[in-house]
Amino acid sequence: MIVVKAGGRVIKQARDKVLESIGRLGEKVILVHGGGDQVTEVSKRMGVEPTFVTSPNGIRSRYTSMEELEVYVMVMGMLNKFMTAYLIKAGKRAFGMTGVDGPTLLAERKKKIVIIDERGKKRIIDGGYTGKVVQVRTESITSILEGVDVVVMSPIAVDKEEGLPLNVDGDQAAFSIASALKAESLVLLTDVEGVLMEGKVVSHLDVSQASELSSKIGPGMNRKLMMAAESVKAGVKRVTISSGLVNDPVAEAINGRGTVIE
Amino acid sequence: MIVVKAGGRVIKQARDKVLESIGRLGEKVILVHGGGDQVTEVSKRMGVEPTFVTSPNGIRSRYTSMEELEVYVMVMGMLNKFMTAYLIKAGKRAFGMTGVDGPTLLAERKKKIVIIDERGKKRIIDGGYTGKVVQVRTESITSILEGVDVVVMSPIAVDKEEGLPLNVDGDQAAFSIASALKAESLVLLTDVEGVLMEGKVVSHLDVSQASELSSKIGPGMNRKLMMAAESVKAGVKRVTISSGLVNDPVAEAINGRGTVIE
Amino acid sequence: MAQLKCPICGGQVSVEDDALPGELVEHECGAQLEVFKKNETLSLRLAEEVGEDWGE
Amino acid sequence: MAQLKCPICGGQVSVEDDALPGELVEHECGAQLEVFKKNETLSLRLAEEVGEDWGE
Ligand SMILES: [Zn+2]
Ligand SMILES: [Zn+2]
Repeated sequence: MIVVKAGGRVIKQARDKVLESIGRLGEKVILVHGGGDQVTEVSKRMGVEPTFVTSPNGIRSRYTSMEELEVYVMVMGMLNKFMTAYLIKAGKRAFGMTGVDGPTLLAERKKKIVIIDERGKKRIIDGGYTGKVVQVRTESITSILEGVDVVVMSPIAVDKEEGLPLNVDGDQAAFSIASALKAESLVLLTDVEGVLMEGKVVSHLDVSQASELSSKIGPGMNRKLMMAAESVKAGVKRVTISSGLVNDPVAEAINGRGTVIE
Repeated sequence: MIVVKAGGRVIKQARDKVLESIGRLGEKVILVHGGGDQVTEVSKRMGVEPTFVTSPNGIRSRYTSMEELEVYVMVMGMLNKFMTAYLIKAGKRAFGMTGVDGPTLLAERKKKIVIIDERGKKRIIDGGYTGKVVQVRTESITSILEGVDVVVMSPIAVDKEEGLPLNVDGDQAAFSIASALKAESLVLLTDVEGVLMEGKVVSHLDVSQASELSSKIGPGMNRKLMMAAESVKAGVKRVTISSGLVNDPVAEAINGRGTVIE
Repeated sequence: MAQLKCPICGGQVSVEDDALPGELVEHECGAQLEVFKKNETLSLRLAEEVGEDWGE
Repeated sequence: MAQLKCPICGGQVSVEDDALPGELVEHECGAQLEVFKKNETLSLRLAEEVGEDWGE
């Protein structure tokens, strides 16, 4: 069983290529998709302004309001159903779901955070609706995969205490699902060719090399490397970070294109 | 196993009451939800204008454009995930899905329709993205229900040939699922007390009375009655049309409130 | 008015210059024709059979 | 400036009239206090412990 993560930019530029590549596989697949850019577009059209907050030590970051959470859940669900329908047309038995369903991905959010507000005052506010996955319950995925070929998974988790869906990072969702299922292979399709060092793709890294390198490279990729190292420790056989924009990207990744961490 | 259909207006006015009522049931439930008003609201906010077309014999009707289909899928998915998360908080193992997933609801749409356009000309145009359910595959629902208490179902089906989700009528989705599963009970929660005759709720109808009455009453309810008669013929034990706005609406319906067709 | 050829009987059919793709024209030979655009010019073809039931 | 009472030491705390709920004030007794509104009047309570890690 393979877990494939396709980021929002890959979905936007090369959705059909990725889906056709998955359609050609003989194995069972869990496809975790992104969609951040699409969420931003719909937010704009709906007049929902992005919110930013500043921490007491000056770090500015994106804040997910309830309104933005609603848009996030809407757009992810839409991408999910159109991709699932496309795979069905391609002859696959496909099933689209989120981490809320089952429930499958349990997450926690910061209920309260301290910010420095516009007037320069320290203030406690509601923590926004972004969550961190704390538990994966694999029962639903496992039982669904008995009857279908592909599970299309949106990065939405549930906050059980509050009874709310939460926005979770797509990479984190993919890594935690792959680890919980001890997947043979986790393929991360991005809009670059892999992990780059001095302009060249690093073709192979072991766990300690991946951890080491993660502190030396740019944001985004560093987190992927850190999580890749952790998933391999947790039982995933191989993580591949590779381009989603080429032809048959999943087969390419499986055949060694990009960076392999194992 | 009970199938409950809660229309968009019920969801809007009394969502939590319905969910808490379902939370109290000991039996397995499939909850089919509506959400038309919510779709219209989001369409407006996004600046998507509703389209109407006129048939050659003068019938004007709503037309679902691709843009509207996208909004429909977005909003239904959002309602689905928030309801599913709420049920999980209430202690239920809940799973939200659509008819695309599996696939479970296969539908067909009119690929082409003839209209009279603004200039009075007869013209062939694309048929819009509303579908009619032609097949229910129960495998996925059945296997999911083994592990969970409640399946929350959005009225979205798949057009297998075109690989697209389609907007399907919530009542039709509920009736076809209940019929395919030969459910013990199908409860339709609406914003009225039941089928009204001379201002009073008709408490009981057999199949032939329901068919007969369906030709004599207003639109909306007539289709419900027709479908109710058909589902009972198809093996559903009892259909109840009852208010979703009262306290504990599902228990009330099961205890005989509203109109029972059996 | 554009003068087009009926693809069925070969006779002449008059179609307005601003006709839109999909527009239906009945020819005197009895054929139901549909306007379509080929390389930016209007053309005619036999109209597909399209049901007119507006059920639902 | 509103003069409020510290719920911990009982001493006086000065808070601006337009302070917002959630605003944090450190009192001289060492208590970290949070402004909140009770019946439209500003009040103070001991601030909840809120982590300040901004990971992710
Ligand atoms: Zn002719
Ligand atoms: Zn004090």
